[in-house]
Amino acid sequence: MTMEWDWEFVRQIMPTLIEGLQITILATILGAAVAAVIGLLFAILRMVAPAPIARATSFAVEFIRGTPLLVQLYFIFYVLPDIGIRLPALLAGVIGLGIHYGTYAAEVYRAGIENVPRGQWEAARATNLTARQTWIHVILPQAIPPMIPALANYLIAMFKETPLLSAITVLELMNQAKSIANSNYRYIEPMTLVGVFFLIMSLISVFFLRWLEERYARVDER
Amino acid sequence: MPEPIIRIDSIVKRYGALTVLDGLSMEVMPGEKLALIGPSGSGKTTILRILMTLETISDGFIQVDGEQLYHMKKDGRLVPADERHLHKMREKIGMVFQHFNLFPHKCVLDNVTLAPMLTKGIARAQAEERAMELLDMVGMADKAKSMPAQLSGGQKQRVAIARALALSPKIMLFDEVTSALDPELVEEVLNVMRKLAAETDMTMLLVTHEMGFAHDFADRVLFFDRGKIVEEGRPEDIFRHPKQERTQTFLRKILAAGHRV
Amino acid sequence: MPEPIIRIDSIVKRYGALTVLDGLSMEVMPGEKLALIGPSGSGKTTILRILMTLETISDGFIQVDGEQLYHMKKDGRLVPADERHLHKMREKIGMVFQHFNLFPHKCVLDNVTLAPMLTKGIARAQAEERAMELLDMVGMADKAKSMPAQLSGGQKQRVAIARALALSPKIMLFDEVTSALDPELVEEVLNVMRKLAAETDMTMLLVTHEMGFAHDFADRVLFFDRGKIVEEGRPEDIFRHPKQERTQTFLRKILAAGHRV
Amino acid sequence: ADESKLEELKEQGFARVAIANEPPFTAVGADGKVSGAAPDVAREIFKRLGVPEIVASISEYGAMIPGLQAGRHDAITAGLFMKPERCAAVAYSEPILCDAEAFALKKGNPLKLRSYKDIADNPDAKIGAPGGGTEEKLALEAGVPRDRVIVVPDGQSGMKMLQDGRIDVYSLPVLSINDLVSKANDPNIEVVAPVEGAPVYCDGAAFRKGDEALRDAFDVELAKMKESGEFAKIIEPYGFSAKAAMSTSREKLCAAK
Amino acid sequence: MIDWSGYIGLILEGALVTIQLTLMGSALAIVVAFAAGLGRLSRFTGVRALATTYIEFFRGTSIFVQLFWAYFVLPFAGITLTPLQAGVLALGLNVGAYGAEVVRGAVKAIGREQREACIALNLTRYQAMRHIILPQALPLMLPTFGNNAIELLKGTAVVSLISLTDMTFQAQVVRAQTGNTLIPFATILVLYFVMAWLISLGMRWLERRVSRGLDGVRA
Ligand SMILES: Nc1ncnc2c1ncn2[C@@H]1O[C@H](COP(=O)(O)OP(=O)(O)OP(=O)(O)O)[C@@H](O)[C@H]1O
Ligand SMILES: Nc1ncnc2c1ncn2[C@@H]1O[C@H](COP(=O)(O)OP(=O)(O)OP(=O)(O)O)[C@@H](O)[C@H]1O
Ligand SMILES: [Mg+2]
Ligand SMILES: [Mg+2]
Repeated sequence: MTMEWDWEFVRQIMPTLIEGLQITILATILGAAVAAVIGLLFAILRMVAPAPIARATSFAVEFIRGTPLLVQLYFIFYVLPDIGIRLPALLAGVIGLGIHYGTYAAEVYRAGIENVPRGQWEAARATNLTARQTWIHVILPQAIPPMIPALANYLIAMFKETPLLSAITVLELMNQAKSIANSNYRYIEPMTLVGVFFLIMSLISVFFLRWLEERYARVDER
Repeated sequence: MPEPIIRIDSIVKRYGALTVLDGLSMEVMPGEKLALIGPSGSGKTTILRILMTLETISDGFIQVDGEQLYHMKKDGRLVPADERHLHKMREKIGMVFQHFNLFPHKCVLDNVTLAPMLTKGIARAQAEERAMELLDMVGMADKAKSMPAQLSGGQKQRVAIARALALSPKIMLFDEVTSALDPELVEEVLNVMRKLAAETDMTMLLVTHEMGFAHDFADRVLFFDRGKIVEEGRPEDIFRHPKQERTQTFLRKILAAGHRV
Repeated sequence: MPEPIIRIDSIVKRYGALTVLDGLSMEVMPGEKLALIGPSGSGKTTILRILMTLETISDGFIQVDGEQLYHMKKDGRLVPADERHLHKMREKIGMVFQHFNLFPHKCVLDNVTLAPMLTKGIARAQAEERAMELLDMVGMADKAKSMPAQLSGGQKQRVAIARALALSPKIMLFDEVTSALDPELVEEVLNVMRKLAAETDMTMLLVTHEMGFAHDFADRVLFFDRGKIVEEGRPEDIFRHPKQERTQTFLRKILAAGHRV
Repeated sequence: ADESKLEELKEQGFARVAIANEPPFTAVGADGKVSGAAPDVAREIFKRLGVPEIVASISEYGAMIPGLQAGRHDAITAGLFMKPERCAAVAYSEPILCDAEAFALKKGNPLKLRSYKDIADNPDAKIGAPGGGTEEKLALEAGVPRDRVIVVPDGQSGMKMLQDGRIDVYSLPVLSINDLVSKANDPNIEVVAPVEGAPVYCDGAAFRKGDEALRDAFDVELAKMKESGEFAKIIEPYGFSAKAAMSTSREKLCAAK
Repeated sequence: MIDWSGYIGLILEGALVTIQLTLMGSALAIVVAFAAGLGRLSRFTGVRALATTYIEFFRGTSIFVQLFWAYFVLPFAGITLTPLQAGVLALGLNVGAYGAEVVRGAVKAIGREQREACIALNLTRYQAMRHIILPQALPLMLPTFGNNAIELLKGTAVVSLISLTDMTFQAQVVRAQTGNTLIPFATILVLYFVMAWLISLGMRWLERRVSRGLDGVRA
């Protein structure tokens, strides 16, 4: 067996890898949606809930952020069924990704809201807006745009962590590649291709991010 | 004799261990134009912020337009005001800030119409008509569609004044509205305020370091130091013949630095 | 007749499409005290920053103390200056900024001694001795061990002046050194500068909006507008009898805003 | 072939072997000591060859051959069954551990699954198997579509997924399944063994192509142990049959289709 | 009966490997973070390009791919690393790329004004960086460095995929040997959390130390 690069083999495995890539992208998008919602929930609970709940949320967030996603996935997939929660593999993966990254998103939300200058809250009060009106018309429109690049950054990070889903039997890109490697005893082509896929995707997303950063850098420069 | 529109009764304001206002009392008559002067940290901003309900008070009472500001009657007893009461009271008061605090994501016109539409339920067309009048008054009508970031400091401040006026408050508070401006831009803002003072019978409280302007603008000048009113009187008297030594020192320093009265 | 210590020869400064200085020429004699005044955006800061080599120039020549600033001789030809040449030229020039720019992680004394020790290799003991003299001169000797965050704005600016002086430059540049200060603190800084102007034969270029001070301080006043020197002359002439209309308008606005000359 | 490989191993005093995390092929004691049929045999033979120690590292099945090729291991002793493609990729010793395939499934075998073909024919049946392993291949070859072959990372996960109803059948060699089922101690799980129509497989120690000299030396000692009965003494306590290994040969297994 | 104390001992051995990986990976990450972060701010185009390429590459590809390359592909280039070395290399370079951006950001955050003051005082670039910029930038970097260290700690779980006997891998072994899923996984979750918490504590302590003086209190 040689270890030279084999284009024929590449051609042969490409369709399978692309199948895996689709799952990877799907998991990322769904995971991001879950993270966006859960993150907001975490952020709100930490900022406005009664002290005991806020503190419990803080601890949960710290715990989730301090432990590896891989182990959390094992837990969701292999331990939760013991208490009667049996999730399909992809769903378990999406929830795991979503909760894990939700803790990061929560920080972004919080920072975004805190970064709106105090003067804006005061001006809203001086013009006699209610709390609700202040949030909707003054604070959130200013807080959200600057968050977008940071959130997008986590989206990319999440994309790169999807290979962990192979541990819970989701046939995403990395799992497909390993499966190919295992049955053909060739690691170089599939693994390199996976690397190339990731690189291409993240180069695209880097440009996308730059664009986002420019677009949303500062509202008042528009 | 008319009732005072603002009656401040021995209020105390503390930040932790620091007592910023210590039993301050004062009264303001309707239509009066007041200038608050004094050294940095003396509590001038604090008193305006308390009136705007941006701070709470640690003790004392404030009555605005015949009603308690931080308290309300409930079952015949005075209890701390709730958000609804504060909301009602804020209708009477407008404030212009040192750093303008325009809403950066809204154009000039929207900055002015936002609050009337939301808080008074005025229809857009009407709100815009009134806004344009006000913008015209402050000389900003031609910039109605500009974003705040495209304006100079003086222009921003004129818009901020129009925004506060749009709610037709009975009392206007101005906190060093020119001190963040380039020297040449100061004049355009002061001109707007002179016009305003001459044309309306609104009650106005002005914190400033522009002694010349305070002199021209105010009916009465209050000199603050360390959270107390040290001296008060007509501008002629305070600026020409201050009685207190602290007032004298302060004015000497300010004048030596190149400001005229 | 002595040679000018600064000779600016038709320099051009562009930012992208915007031409900020357009063929500006001027000369400064050794020991001269110059005030640069003019409206915001007229290029006053830019000219100081160019002299301090904080900006590059798009065209033209500048000679400082008999040597080219942005160019150097190499094989008999003038070529753009390299970092070493700039380093040598910067020894002649010191600058004090509007926002002091003290090093927040070093105490007052270290702020003053750092550069002499690093750039001139002066021993700590000697550097500290000289620093204490300078701090004494600006009235800050008792705060030598304080951190910048513990000082008021006026105190910070006095330290910044001592820091610039510690390198004994031939030319000092001051860019609106009082405009970030509370009005009461302005005077203490201006006093230090008056003393400095009186005691040394250093060449000084001062950008300011304090017309009164410019008047007292300067041997010559330059009025800038849109990157050009519109008018120049002795302070008495410029402030009392400005010839150009633009100068007149500018002075009228500034004075109306409450500044005296 | 590199004749000096054995000398090298002797000199360094140990051989690096890849093992799996799959009892009874391998076992790791609570003290961290590696045992199990495959490493025990390898340890004994290397000792006889003058290499006193083996250093075993646990590896995924799929990573073993690439690891061997990348020079990370000197041999694989892990229950990696001989198959023609694998014989092409590595140099196998003579057979060591033989086993048939088995199914673990729900009590009473509700879907009546006895062969890989049965699984292919029942559109509801999902099979779990290790990625890149023999069972995955057999299932795919029998016509089970890809989306009903679930790649399971390890035996314990497979059992858990079976118990949780995520898969209907979990396939591994008989002895591995027996070990898992006995540890799970779950009355609702039963074993079908051997799977109908599935071949009996044997593993061998796998060496890198080029290390045939080492492999040959290994074979010599292996043959001696088989002869003397020491071989049976090592593997039979784990449940493997020495007879099965001795009744076949590398040549046959590598040629089998 | 299962000998739990023995198996927990196995997991603790794994924890030792995890700690080793975290410490050595962090050390490597810090070094490359400063090299690449300052490299991106260099005057020299070549240095900038090199640093940028490194950063974009390692942030662009997934840590898994990097691990697999370090472990399975590098040997074909004649570089055979032990699993520990491969793990440290991949983790260190990966987290270092993120750290580089932190270094760059913090250095840039020490505003133009401080740089200009350095020029006006005629400090050389090196002197300005060494005495003025970095001492102020460091406190800005620390919180993010702390987060990066925790990311690295969590990343070590991934090395179990290249058979490095870290904590997660040992948990897998214990699970296979005992048939119990809950105990090994719950154990390592707690252990990871404790480690992450210790990192936060340490970082906060460090932060307090280096930022002393900046808030007006003399160090
Ligand atoms: N949020 C706060 N927390 C603690 N102390 C505060 C706070 N706001 C103001 N202070 C303190 O209260 C005192 C009075 O402040 P205030 O802003 O009213 O002074 P001022 O007269 O407006 O001064 P300036 O002319 O500088 O604006 C000062 O000592 C200030 O430090
Ligand atoms: N970095 C820059 N990029 C683009 N334009 C600049 C930059 N710095 C200055 N300018 C522009 O150059 C012009 C001259 O600026 P400069 O700061 O010299 O004015 P100035 O006379 O000092 O004004 P001020 O009194 O407000 O300080 C202005 O129009 C300014 O917007
Ligand atoms: Mg104030
Ligand atoms: Mg300027």
